[in-house]
Amino acid sequence: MAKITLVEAVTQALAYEMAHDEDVILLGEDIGLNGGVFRATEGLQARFGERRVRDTPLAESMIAGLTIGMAAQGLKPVAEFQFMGFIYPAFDNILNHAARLRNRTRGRLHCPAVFRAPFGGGIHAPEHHSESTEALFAHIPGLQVVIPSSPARAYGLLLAAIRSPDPVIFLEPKRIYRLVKQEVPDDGKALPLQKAFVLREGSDVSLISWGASMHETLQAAEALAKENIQAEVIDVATVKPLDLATILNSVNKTGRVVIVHEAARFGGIGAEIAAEIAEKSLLSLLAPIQRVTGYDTTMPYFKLEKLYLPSVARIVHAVKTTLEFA
Amino acid sequence: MAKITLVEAVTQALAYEMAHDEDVILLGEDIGLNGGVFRATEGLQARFGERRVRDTPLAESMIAGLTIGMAAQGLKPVAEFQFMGFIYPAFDNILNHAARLRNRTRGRLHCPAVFRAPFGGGIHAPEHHSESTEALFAHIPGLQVVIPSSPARAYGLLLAAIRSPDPVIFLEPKRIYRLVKQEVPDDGKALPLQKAFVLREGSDVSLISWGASMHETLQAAEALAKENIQAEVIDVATVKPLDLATILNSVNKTGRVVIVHEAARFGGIGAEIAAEIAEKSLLSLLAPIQRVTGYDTTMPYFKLEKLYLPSVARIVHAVKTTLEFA
Amino acid sequence: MAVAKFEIHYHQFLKPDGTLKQDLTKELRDPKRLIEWYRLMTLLRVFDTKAINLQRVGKLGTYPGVLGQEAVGVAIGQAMHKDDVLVPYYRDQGIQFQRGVDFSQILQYWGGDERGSDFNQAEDFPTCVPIANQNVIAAGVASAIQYRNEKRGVVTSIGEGGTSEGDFYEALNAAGAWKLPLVFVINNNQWAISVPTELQTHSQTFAQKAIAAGFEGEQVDGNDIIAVYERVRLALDKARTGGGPTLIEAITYRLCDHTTADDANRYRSKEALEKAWTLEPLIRLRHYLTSEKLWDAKKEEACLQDCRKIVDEEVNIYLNRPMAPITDIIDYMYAQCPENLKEQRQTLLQFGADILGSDHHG
Amino acid sequence: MAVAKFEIHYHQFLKPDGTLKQDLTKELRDPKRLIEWYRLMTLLRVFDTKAINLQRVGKLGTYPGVLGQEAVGVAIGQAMHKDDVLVPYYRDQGIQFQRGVDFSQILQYWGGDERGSDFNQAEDFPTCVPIANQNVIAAGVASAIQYRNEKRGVVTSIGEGGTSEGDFYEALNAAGAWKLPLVFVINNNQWAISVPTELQTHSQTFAQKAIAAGFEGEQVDGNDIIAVYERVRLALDKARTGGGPTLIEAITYRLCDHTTADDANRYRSKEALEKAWTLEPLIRLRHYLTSEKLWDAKKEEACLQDCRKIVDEEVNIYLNRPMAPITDIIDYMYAQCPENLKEQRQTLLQFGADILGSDHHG
Ligand SMILES: Cc1ncc(C[n+]2csc(CCOP(=O)(O)OP(=O)(O)O)c2C)c(N)n1
Ligand SMILES: Cc1ncc(C[n+]2csc(CCOP(=O)(O)OP(=O)(O)O)c2C)c(N)n1
Ligand SMILES: [Mg+2]
Ligand SMILES: [Mg+2]
Repeated sequence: MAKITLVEAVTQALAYEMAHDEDVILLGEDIGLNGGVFRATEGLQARFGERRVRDTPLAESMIAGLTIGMAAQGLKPVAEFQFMGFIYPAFDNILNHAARLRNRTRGRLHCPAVFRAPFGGGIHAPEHHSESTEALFAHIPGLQVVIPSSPARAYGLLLAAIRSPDPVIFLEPKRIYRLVKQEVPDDGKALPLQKAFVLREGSDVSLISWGASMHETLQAAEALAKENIQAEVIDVATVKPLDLATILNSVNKTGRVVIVHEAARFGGIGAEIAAEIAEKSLLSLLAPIQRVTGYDTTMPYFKLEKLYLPSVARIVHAVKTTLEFA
Repeated sequence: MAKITLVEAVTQALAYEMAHDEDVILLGEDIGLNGGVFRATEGLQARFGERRVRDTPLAESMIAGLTIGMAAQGLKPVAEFQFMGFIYPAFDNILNHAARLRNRTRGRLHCPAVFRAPFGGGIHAPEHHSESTEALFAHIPGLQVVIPSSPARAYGLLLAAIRSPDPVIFLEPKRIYRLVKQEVPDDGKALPLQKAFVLREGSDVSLISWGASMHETLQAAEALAKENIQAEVIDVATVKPLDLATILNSVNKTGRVVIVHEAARFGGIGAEIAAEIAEKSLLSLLAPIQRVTGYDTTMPYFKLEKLYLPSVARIVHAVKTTLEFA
Repeated sequence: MAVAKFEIHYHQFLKPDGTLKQDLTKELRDPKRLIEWYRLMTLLRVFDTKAINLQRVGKLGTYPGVLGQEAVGVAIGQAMHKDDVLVPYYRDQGIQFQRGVDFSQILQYWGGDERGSDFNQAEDFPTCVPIANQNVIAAGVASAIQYRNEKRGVVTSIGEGGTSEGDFYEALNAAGAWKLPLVFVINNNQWAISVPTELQTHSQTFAQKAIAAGFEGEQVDGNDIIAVYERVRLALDKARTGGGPTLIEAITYRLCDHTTADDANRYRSKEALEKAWTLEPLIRLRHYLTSEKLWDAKKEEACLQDCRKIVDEEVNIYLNRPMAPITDIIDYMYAQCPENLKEQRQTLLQFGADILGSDHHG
Repeated sequence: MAVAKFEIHYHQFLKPDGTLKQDLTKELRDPKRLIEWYRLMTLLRVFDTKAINLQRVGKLGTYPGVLGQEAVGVAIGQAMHKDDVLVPYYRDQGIQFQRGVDFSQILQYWGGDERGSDFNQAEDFPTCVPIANQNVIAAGVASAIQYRNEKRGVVTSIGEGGTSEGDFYEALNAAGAWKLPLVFVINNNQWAISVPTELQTHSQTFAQKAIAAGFEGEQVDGNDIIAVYERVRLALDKARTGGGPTLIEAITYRLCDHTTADDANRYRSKEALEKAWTLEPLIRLRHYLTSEKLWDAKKEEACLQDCRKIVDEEVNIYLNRPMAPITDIIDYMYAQCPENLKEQRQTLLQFGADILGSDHHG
């Protein structure tokens, strides 16, 4: 079996589900002939036709509206937003309609839609192309927010997202779109939508992250291992609904926590996780929870964007801070 | 001096600043002849003319755009959104432009604008009229988010917001628009924009809230006082920037914290405050921080909305939970 | 050099005095039909009056009246087929009640109960309060119908004020680009709360907004139920048979307050209101029916009685419907309740009954 | 009954073969002016080519070329007064460089450095990457100018693909309703990345989108710098003197990739490209100037040399500009740094230098 990248796993999941379900249809800007600006839909229009892989006019609110209307009719639309920085015109429709249709109609209508967007920094992209605003969506009741950090998880979680009867914001960490390759069997097996993944076991500290930052987090864990510090590493993956049980299990074991995310710190998902831990595992905590995050600034243009992204050094430093806490 | 309500204090602040600064101009839907649906701009068009109190076409993204463009030209526009539930079409412009203009141009341009919106539940309003999504704005770097909970604070904070060289989301808790009256001297004195208010001193527990929930929080404090539990009550007021020092001072004294807010729990500002306390005052904490919040549901229609709003009973119960924690 | 030319047309059958401006089509010459329309408009008006009264006595929340706009709602309801889909705005009770939505459910919705949107017409969208996004969603519904090659049409409506929103235009543009089976109806009732059309846009008509999207827009006298019916019917036929979208601007006048929370006297002149009353849709059709000897005072009285009875029954059903279980506010958020919500559900159960107190019978 | 009629006109002075379609106005008969325009277009093309090369060798980020659209940018830059305001989209370097924005700063912006937007033309907006919201902001700028009774105009631009966004339309509508001193220019270069105009909208022209807002829209040959200049000049005059907004659709063809991150060969036919090359703006004006004996091969060579020199100098300035202090990413967020940011500033100082490593000289 050939090894594939994260973005290829996205394509593979889309193709699998389209081949097996006529109701799955893709829409977005430049997703047809052009295969999407990151090639996530490469070859899909050729294979499934213009009816099922539709280039839309350039209007994100309308893309969301189309998606919601189609979903209410029982289709399973997967909309691509070219970059997360351009999803905000659709915010109103996602918040007011996609997230509410089921509750508003007491289950008469619902919204089995996926809103995909590449996100995050680190690829030297122009202004607005590098944001990480998952917290904005995760705060909205009725949504699910899913972020894969490996090809296999991208495949399994995207299948789950498409099959979910409720709307999913599916955020793809584009910095790692092509960073690693993995064998991903095209078996149509979905992963669960409220399950965090323990990527590495350890007893000294819990490192909690998601998306592209998983990679620095894992690197930090390796660096720490060399100093005989055993970090447990958790990929949250489904930012919402959050698998708190897995997180608390780990914290109860280690007593020390570092949360890592690329998004701005204030009001980021790191805060929610820290608040839950502080409430539910206070007595297990041996040291203050550390958050290693983007600063509370606009994502810098690419010359200085590295400063913004949580670095291995910052993570390691935070771990040591928790370990040194007496 | 006559006593005035919170909404009258808003009008008074607007009038004061318009009278003293030609650059202040108001815009929004139905704010002219109609004086705004809550009458916050009552009489202002008659007094200052149609040039300075402008009814706009019905388009929130455009209202935000107008506001930003005017602000960049050195005016001090104050835009009214009729209800917070209708601000989302403007989200893109607020996030991508208002919040970023200064940083993007390295200070060449900036955005001295105020975006006002009545928010929160409890007035038996139709669907979409009762939201509390301050966390969405507070997560956006470059914004300030201000929420008054008394006539005097409404007056002083709105003056500060208009005078601020940076954009302010000014959220008015409409449930308490007319709940209490206070003497508010029309002296043009602004309040600081990074300062929480200690409304009641106490040594047993810190109750932290903002907006309309301040009232249930204060009522809870009174109920507790009858049982000899002395609660310190803090009105956060400027949700962003957050006056963490005042909060930590209190927590270090009491060791117990209950945070109360109407917004949905997951990813609410309560999480950020709890995370900061758990990081910076961990050793002072005698019990887990409790959050009494709206549920992670869409704001229910009014028949059941009371269920959603943090009640005195829930607050009192949370306080007792922290006190009983051993 | 002129590279493109456009015209906007205005349609009317019944003049304000109730005489015909043009001959009726064969289909419309059926007197039973016109009488039924008159009855439906009356029913709607009776309901509307009742709803406003319910609000005044504290038994309903804020409610948007349709006084003066009855012809538009009834005509659309009549022109639509059962399997067409309606994606309404918030002042469309006049369409909804003809599509199997009980008056009691309409009241329930405006009475602050989500169950009011769990109605029989399974595919119709619920009332949409945020302005204009119903239009882009309707484009999605129409896309699904097109995708499945079904011969069904979609109707979506909006107020004239709402046409200033970007979503309205995005929907028009999508409908044009994709040739969607979609009929847009603009309810031009002259007011967006307190804002008159002159402040809303500089376009001479609202119909011409369709030109921006490259398809037909037209005006119709919205006080003339025959004209509205005819134009919507034609537009729906066109939509169902692959002819693409149409925009219809129906011109009326909002004779009531914006909602029960509004006081139009603050901004609306008495003269304008008086003039508008001379144009309203019921009198006009009554004139016509009377002149054709199809209607008289006795029939009118019987009709009114009948309508009041229907409405009263519905009001009773509304007032006596038991409260929803309190956990409803959580149980419909997701198909499967996530863990954190399960925890919150416990809190809700613990405090809920006390909070609602004695007024709750869930 | 037709209640409104509209026409869209197309404007051209220079035919593709470089001959005149209509006589030049007196103002335009000045040969120095046309020569200067030719030089500016050449300069822009030289710059553009250079920028793309810089990107290819890793010294610039993603960059959007303007090949084929030089006439539009230069004409607008020429028609604007110094104290007018530009609220551009992201492909407007052709306007910006005439308004006091150094090429080195344009490079700096696309080189990932915010300081590129801290330029001399104090009131002009920076490059706007999110599509269409520049237009509503421009309406705000125009409102401020109107509020102060100043005789200044605002120009805001957008691609033809961007016209599908709601904000574009909301801006048109506001401009019409408030009669704002605002000129909208649509750069119709036939492509929105890979999406051709047929998929973008069903409207025959983009100019007619102004009809929705009740003011004039017109088409101009965007490869004809004389026509673009003339139409923008007239529109700006109108704007400055209280005549309200105008929408100008300038028709060109994007001869380059969408940006350096794009490969147009995936979706664009060779034939279409070849045909477009026969229409492009520089050849056309050169033909005219040559036929008028105002230009020849020697002048062309000298002009090219001159332009290359200017551009090379600017590139040098760009490449040698020291990095910004790392704390810049925090220090411009607010006029006064809030407490939590002060704390974060410490973290930044602690880790910043290490993170950037040796490539940082700030
Ligand atoms: C996006 C949005 N903005 C504002 C409002 C508040 N609002 C409710 S109705 C209304 C006026 C609408 O006027 P129009 O579109 O003409 O419809 P009408 O009510 O006259 O039928 C406004 C501003 C809203 N519901 N949604
Ligand atoms: C709101 C938004 N959506 C999507 C994008 C991504 N994007 C950048 S350019 C582009 C195509 C724009 O085409 P057009 O408006 O015709 O302008 P052109 O680039 O051809 O000059 C797209 C989709 C964006 N920048 N902003
Ligand atoms: Mg109206
Ligand atoms: Mg284009």
